[in-house]
Amino acid sequence: MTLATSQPLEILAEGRAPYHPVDPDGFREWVREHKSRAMVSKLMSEKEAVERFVADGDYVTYECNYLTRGPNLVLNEIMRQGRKNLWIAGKFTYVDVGLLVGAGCVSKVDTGFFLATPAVKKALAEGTLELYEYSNVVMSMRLEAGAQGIPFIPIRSFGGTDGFEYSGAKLIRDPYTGLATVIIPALNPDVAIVHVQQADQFGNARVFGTGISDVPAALASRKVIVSAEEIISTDEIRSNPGATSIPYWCVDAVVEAPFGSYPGTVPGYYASDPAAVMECFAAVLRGDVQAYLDKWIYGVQSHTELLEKNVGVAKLLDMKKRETIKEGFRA
Amino acid sequence: MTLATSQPLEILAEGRAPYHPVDPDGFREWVREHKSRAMVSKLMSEKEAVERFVADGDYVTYECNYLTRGPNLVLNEIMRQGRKNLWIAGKFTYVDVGLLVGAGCVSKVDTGFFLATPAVKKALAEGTLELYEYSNVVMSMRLEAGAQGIPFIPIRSFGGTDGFEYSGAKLIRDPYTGLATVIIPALNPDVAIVHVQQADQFGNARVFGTGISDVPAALASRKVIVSAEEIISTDEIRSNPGATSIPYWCVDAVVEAPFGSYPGTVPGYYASDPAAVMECFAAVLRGDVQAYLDKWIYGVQSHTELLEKNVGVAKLLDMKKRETIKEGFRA
Amino acid sequence: MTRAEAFSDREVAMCTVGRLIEDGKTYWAAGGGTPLYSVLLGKKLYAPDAQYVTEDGVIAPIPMLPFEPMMSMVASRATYKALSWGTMNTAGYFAQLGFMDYGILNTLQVDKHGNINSTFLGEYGHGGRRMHGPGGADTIAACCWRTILITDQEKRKFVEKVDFISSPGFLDGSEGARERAGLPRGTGPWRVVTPWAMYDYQDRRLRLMARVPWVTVEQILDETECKPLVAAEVQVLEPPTEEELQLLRTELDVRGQTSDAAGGWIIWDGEQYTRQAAG
Amino acid sequence: MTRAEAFSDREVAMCTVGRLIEDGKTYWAAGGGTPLYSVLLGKKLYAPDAQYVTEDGVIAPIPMLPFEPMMSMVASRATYKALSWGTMNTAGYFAQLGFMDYGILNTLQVDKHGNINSTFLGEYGHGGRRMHGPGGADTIAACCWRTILITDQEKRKFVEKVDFISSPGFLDGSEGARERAGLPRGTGPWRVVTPWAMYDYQDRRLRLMARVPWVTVEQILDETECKPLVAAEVQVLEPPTEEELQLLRTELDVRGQTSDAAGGWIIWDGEQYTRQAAG
Repeated sequence: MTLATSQPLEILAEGRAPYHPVDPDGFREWVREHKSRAMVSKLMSEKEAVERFVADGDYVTYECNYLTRGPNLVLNEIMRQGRKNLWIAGKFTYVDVGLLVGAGCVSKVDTGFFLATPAVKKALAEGTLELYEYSNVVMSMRLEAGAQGIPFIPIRSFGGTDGFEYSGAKLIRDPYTGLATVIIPALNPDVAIVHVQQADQFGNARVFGTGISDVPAALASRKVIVSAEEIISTDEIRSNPGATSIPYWCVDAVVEAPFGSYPGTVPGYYASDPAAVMECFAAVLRGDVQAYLDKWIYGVQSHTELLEKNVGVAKLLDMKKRETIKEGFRA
Repeated sequence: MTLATSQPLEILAEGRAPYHPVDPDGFREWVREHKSRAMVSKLMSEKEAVERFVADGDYVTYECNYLTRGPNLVLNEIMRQGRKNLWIAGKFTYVDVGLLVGAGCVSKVDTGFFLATPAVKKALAEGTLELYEYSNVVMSMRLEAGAQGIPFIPIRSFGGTDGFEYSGAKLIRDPYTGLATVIIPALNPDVAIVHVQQADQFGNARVFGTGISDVPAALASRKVIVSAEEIISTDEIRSNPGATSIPYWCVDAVVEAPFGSYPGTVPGYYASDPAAVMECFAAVLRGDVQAYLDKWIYGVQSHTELLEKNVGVAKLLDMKKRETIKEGFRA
Repeated sequence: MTRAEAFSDREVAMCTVGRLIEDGKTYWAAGGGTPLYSVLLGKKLYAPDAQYVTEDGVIAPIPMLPFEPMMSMVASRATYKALSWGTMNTAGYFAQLGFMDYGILNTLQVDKHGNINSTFLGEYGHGGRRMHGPGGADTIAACCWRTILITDQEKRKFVEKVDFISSPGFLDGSEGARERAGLPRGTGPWRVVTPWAMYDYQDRRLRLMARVPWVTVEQILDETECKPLVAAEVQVLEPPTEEELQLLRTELDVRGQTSDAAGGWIIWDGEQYTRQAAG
Repeated sequence: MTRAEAFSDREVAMCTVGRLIEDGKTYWAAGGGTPLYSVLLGKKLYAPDAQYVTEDGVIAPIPMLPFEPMMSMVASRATYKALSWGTMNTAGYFAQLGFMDYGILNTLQVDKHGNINSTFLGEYGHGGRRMHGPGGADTIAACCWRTILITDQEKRKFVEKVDFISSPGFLDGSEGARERAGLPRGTGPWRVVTPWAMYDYQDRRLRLMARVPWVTVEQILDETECKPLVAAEVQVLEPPTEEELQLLRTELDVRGQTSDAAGGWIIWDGEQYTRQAAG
């Protein structure tokens, strides 16, 4: 039994990087004014979703792009529409940061993990890109704090690193134990983009399989775009409430997006297209981004056109065929 | 964009009640020394589970006893074995606290919600029972902090109440926003008792339907007793990894417990026995606990004997028959 | 709508709250009694796109009515066809994030600033009556944008200052008191509904705004220990309808446990309603 | 066990780590390269009841091997028949709670106190080489009880002080430095494995404890910029076996991307192993 004591509460050290503003009350007010608690259809194209819900300067979170259940069609559309000065939550990112930077969309990244490609290095050298240093887990825990509506959360990692110095973290003395404890600022992005296996028209969404932080991202973000391999009925959602990962009121746009993660895989639905994944990696690693963008993004008007012109039915069917594992990827 | 600043970090107010010790590093060491990371069978009777894993003076958490998916057979066994001086996490408790207090097992309760029965009032008057004042959500968020392995967590409720004064909470100035923010101490109980629909012999467990804080409780507690309506194979667990709520390494005892929540319901498995629920409520509310204990707990040696002597096959089959809703309660 | 001939005090309160339910808004209901029945009544009769969350985190179920005895939460009929099954904490997080428009609560004691006592009557720790504690109501009262409180119209239930603040109202009533205590900005009590009256708040102070036809303002004030403000024009509430009572009695409070546990009955004598106090 | 005739540097390192894998222990593997292959090798050949968690939180899968290109995490073959699918945060919480016995990491630069740099070579922010960042390795290095680091044996990889601490070792090497920085008590670096050598720590300082038969202590020290302590008796590691290499080549690193990307080959000439550096 511990009696309440007055352990000194003090800040022992703090990082000195800019961080996305912490404003739980402001977030609440955004929710009240902008998030529909009525069940209204949010079905729209990826074009409309990006036009309406991604603005220049927005802080954007997504994950696993180009490999597994990434929201590729929406990211492609962001590049197609030429958004500028985005700030990216770079957790479990990879080749996509290089592509977005190469397309001129991004000016800040909270890392994470990403490929330091020629475009990234050039932007750093030219001062058009700033990096702040976290880790995959610190970033996903920042999102969890954002998803709880609290201003910060204690964690047991990150202390002692140099990343800490270039972050928004603080080292405090925990008033309960007196021990040095790291706290990190909650992250409430402007935009979350989440690709899921199934959703209804209102945004009730099902994620199957592992993930990084889809659900906290959807709860923590002011604007949420969900793209889904399949649109299912709300009756089906209601037939298995335990399978719902994200409730409709979090979601602003629902994009019906079969093969929306192409060239990556959606577990239980289709395998990746390894050649196309490699083509992207090779382009980005070589610094040859423009040709890639011209072929895959600027050269088509939509994801459907991308699939039609650059992929074709035979390859898509083959991707489906190669995904033989179905266990656990349906409700 | 916010620059890291030095907002003063200070304690503005603090509750003055004793609270279960906050010791994240000590919990880690307990895990390393006592929790098996090998997959070993933990099947045992409720008698053995309570003998081995519930000691006098332990802090115990459970939920929804006597109504819905409560771990009644294990709580009954705790009373049968006459444990003393337990400290109860009284969130989403009800008639059970009165019963446990009446049986002489409990000397402290963190509330919550519970029925203030004659036995409770008598114990309070005699000074053999102490209450500390939280709420259902504050208690479940304390468990969530415990389940994350962190010493405390900020919340947006509880400030300004008188419960705060009789708790372990503190009001601090958040160093990110400068706003007054409540923090609450993590709760890492000595014992969690969780009743689930399905588990394998190692403790991989599936909870279907809603719940209060089964999963955080299992992660946050030093000793975890899982009772399950059905023991299923590990192959079946592996066939749907998304359905696993609690992984085996959290669990110390697995009790095969068909009708383990009797007289309450287990959603998807059986309805309640309303007459027996009412019998319990009436006994506890009237203050007539001893006769109830004699009939239902001391008068039988096990839950199986309770079902055999006091319930019978016909009633159990009727409870199964009345539970017509199955949707979502199986993987 | 059909005029009802006879109904109980608590049925009046549930019908009054039911009519406050708005389409397209979210309601976090404390427990499984009058708050839950009120929101279900409003949703089924007036506001089909109102959504509610149970105290334990079930989002927008279509419950299979009536509930089994004592089983208005967590059990399968209560959670049937929900959009999502959550937990206590997921409900808490959505409330912390501002997704819950209204909280609906009931209580045993409330004060002029809307503070709620469900813990202790008397001086805490020095004799008096121990009660069951706040349950989830503390978080509902703290984090929903507006709270609707249901209670009986009894003098001792409306006090100057509650003996123990279990769930926060406007605390000491000063501007910003909730925020200084760490609660979310812009939240707080909105309505108190009793079988006789509806109150709102003016400058964080309880104000009588409406009454049922069969009681006078004076009768209400007689049953209010703390003297509330009184609106310049006290509105008159519509009595329950047969449709509302039918729903309450056949699908919701089928055992009458919630509605007839206290209070009196109101009878239509062909010209007006009169209330007959309980023996 | 069959003597292997020819294998690459990185294959040696993975086999060495594979033999460290213990039954009944948990391993949190960073990413999908050498750490994952090493633990799978150990589990399949030596420690069937060792359990691993992927960086993204999948608990104890039985992956369908081989993986598709680039798809050693998150994809269905990698998460197949897991005991539970988690997320990044559930993995992080289990690590924070002390459930992860070992973390397995690889890196580009390590220093004498076991600090890891995967962020920047050179003076941060002033030119130099930007790298990919810690990924999940920071938390693995912070919260697992012991960490096993895999890297190549190159002078510039073993430095006195890393240019940037991406993932924590013993920090400045003083007693309690990790705890003062907020990290869990009693954690830290345990082994560093290269194609040539294995290191442990004495008083939080890197120490050479073992070598492969085909290189000398002097050769190793020549490829270690920071001068490590050297154990009184430097043990000799067993070379890879045909069984290990067969598993690596046919089920794990089937495209050779992880094992032959750098370094040399080691050949059995009938009497001894000799190493042929890469062109």
